[in-house]
Amino acid sequence: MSVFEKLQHIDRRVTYLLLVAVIAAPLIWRLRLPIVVSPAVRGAYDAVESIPDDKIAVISIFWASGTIAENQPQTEALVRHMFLRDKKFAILAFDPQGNKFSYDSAARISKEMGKEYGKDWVHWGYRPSANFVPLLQALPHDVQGAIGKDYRGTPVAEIPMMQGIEKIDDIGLIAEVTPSQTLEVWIAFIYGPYRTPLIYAPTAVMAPEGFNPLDAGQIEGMLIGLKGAAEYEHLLNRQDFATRAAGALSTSHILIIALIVAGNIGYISSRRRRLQS
Amino acid sequence: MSGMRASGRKAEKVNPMIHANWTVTILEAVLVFLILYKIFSARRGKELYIRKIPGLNAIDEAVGRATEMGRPMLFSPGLSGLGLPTLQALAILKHITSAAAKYRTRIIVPTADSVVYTIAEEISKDAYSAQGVPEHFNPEDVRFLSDDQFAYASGVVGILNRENVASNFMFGNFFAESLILAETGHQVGAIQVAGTPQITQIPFFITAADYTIIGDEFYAASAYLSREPTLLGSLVGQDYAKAALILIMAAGIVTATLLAIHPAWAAWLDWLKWLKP
Amino acid sequence: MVNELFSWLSNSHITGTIGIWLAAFGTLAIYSILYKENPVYRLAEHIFIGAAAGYGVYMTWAQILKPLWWDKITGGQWYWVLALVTGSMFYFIYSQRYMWISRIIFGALLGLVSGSAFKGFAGINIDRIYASFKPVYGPGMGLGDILNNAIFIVVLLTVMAYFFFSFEHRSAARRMPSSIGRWVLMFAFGAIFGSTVMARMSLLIGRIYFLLHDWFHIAS
Amino acid sequence: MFTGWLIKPGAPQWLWALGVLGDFLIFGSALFLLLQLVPVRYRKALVVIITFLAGLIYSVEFFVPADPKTGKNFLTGLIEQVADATNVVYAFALGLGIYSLFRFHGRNLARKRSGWHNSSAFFIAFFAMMLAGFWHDLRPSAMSRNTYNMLFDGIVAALGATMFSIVGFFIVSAAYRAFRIRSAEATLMLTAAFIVMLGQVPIGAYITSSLPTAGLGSLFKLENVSYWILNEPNMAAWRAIAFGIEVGALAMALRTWLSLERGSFFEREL
Repeated sequence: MSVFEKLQHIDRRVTYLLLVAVIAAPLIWRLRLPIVVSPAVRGAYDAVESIPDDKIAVISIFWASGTIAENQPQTEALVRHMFLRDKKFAILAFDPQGNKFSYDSAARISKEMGKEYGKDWVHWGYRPSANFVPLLQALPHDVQGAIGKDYRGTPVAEIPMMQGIEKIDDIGLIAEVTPSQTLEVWIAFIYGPYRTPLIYAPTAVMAPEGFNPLDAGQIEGMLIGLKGAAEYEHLLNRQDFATRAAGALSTSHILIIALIVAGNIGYISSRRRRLQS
Repeated sequence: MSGMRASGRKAEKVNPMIHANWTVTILEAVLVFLILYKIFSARRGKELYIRKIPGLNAIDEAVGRATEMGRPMLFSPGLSGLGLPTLQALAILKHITSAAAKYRTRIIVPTADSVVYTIAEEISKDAYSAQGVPEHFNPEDVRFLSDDQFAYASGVVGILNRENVASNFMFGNFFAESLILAETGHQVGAIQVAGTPQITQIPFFITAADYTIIGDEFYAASAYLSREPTLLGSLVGQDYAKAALILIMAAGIVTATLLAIHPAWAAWLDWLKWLKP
Repeated sequence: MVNELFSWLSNSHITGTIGIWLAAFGTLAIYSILYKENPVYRLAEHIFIGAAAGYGVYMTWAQILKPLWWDKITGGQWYWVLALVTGSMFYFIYSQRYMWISRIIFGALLGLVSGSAFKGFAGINIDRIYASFKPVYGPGMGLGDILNNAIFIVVLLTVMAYFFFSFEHRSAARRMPSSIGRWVLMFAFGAIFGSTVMARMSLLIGRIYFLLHDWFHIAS
Repeated sequence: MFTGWLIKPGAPQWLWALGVLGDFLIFGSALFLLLQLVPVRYRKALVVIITFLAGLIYSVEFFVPADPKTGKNFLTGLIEQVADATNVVYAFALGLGIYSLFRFHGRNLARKRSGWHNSSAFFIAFFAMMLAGFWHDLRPSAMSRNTYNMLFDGIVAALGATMFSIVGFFIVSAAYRAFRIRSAEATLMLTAAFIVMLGQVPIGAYITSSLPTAGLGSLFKLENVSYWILNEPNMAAWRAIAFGIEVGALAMALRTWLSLERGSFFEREL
């Protein structure tokens, strides 16, 4: 078999091994691949920076274990940024798994950065997604009444950082981290009537949902999947999971492209040879 | 019914229309009329022309190959519960099981929904009785595997490998597991015919299956295979319905263009707003 | 012995570690299919199907039957017992003689599915029809918009032309729109393929990270 | 009967269970006997009528104009109940699926067919997961919650995520095999996939990062080209395919509703 024929028939097991190798390498060793921060991510970053001091941010969690690889790094990058700039925030989950994951993430980062639950951040717990719209309708008028108790079962009215947080005007930013079509609901019920700034952190496949609102100014910024999280980490000067994973994303895509090119080189050359002979 | 499936990207946005307005009522009445009119004229014996659909011709070829090789076939009716795509899949299943019963070729039908499983079992029993060989029907070949998306996929992968399947049919609603099934089918050397109304999954079937039925060829399948006058008439009626949609859109494009050039004509050309949701 | 087991189960650190080891072995067992079918994969497959079915039974009770059925009956709405009677009709498929009773419930379900299609059709398509009314030219439009709209219209019409089944495309000129349609389709499918790769790779990266980080404790 | 009159809200759960069972037997036998009265030649007609009536509920509710004040018409209340009832009835069918699994794996065990130990693993996993679910739900404690989390995270979630991630491997082998420039169609598919793939990852943005961020040049940045492909030609093609599929589904619904789909599912006489 000639080289060109071999290029056409690489055993699939070899390609799988190569794939594992190119993914594992950037995860184990630091591989500094260039990261270009897109304007959408920059917009999200600036929106967090400009939350007024007397207002809190809300991070809405819609994701579960299925999209943890994309949505958890986004959530963690946002949480880290808010802790870094002393912005107070509340997490609100609409998925039972996301509820637990987001609490664990925030609690870990809080401990790492020396922050205190109830003073610097709060977790509002889980609401079934069926209550999504009713909650969004109630929230603007009476935040504490709509939320009731937090993740740990404490009434939010008794939580120090929730003092004075009563109406939608006391919320300075909403970040939606999601794998589903939920952005429209936030736009319809919150951004539309009250103009509360929104940022959107969807999975990569859901990103097309966000371009129109971004263009129309309905959202301040957007973190597209793992890549968006990596760009955000870049802005925070950190190299957490997303940065390494973004390296792995690049290397795995390069592998696919290289394999396609190799297959085609083999195909063209062997065809040419067949024509000559 | 069955829960959300991980599918990757969602289609364009869906606006849940609560009740029909007059435009919708008239539009749907026109479409329904066109389809029913063609069905009844076909039933009266009008000859109808249908173009060739190569993927569907391949079904008989695949059945023939499995029969020659004396190896079983596999039919997967997709992941969804009882809905229109699944009904169409079951209609195709009926055609294939009838052929299987005729040639005494074994066909395995793993399902992902209890109700679909029930109907599939009924269809298979029926097909074997109709061919006069009810004793050849093996109830263990129509199986409920799992209503978990990826548990189902793991089970089908196992069956494809262990049973040495010669022909693999995938018709119905498939999501992210489409490529798992089709690529495994390819690896075990089965001849594969696939069709799905899930647009995101069509590219994966095209790359991994031998024949892919694209778009609404899926809904044309039962007419094409059975040559039942009712179904053929319906297929022609669908063409007329699509032509009606094209006419409406062409008129809309012309009107929108005229309005863009002469905004003053709005008073005469405001029919567009009837369709505004 | 039993007490020891209970004290282990009460310790979330121990159960968490066991969970990680279970997950790690399961992950490797499933990946072993990539080499070839083998007994380890087969075992993982059966455990997975079993656990998923058990989980399904529990979830069906917790998310559907309890809130929508049991709680209603015990709340005084006795007529929900009839749902059980109706549901039992499925089970007649196993009887030759009374099999026809199951057809009644199939018929009812098919009717419900088809009756809701009108609503589904309108919800999905009306917006899209309206959004397709794009002007091809206007004084206020930039070159980009004009080109984009023209491309939109050509693509829409040629692809729809490809899906006509009953018109004969005898002459080459008549065939042209539908063959352009087919090319456009292939281009679009390529784009869908390409746009899915990143999401799928993210999942795989997540899985490999789990093995390296959570289980093997490298790559921290 | 029992649940309506004899057992009142507040009664213990086991009493309710008995009552439901009793009522089920009474109503079930009544319906069964009633159905025996239907003459054989009318059975098919009965099924056709029930299909049609069931279809009427949703379609009439959709087409009858709603009261502008409440947004509801005379059927809206009913369809909410029907939706719940459909879910409940559908849920009862799960037993058939479980029966199918038990029959298959039970026979494997009983006949000691090859792979019978896998079937026993199936049963163990089934009962362990199901019981852990009910245990943590009905008797919440640290122990039950830990056990449930351990089994759910360690088996159901982990194996699901792993099976899902296998798509990542298969995308590589499928792309390598299929994306050859054999024909115009294959080449078009390859080109689009190539551009979009590059446009989505950081490395793609880097390749064309020297192009200006505004003006004509910015149009050729890979991420912008990829975005344009997805949002212009791809969206139009998607919409066109979807129109066809939706019309096909509508026709299918129509035929099913009116029972015109003769011979598509069943042939045997009732």
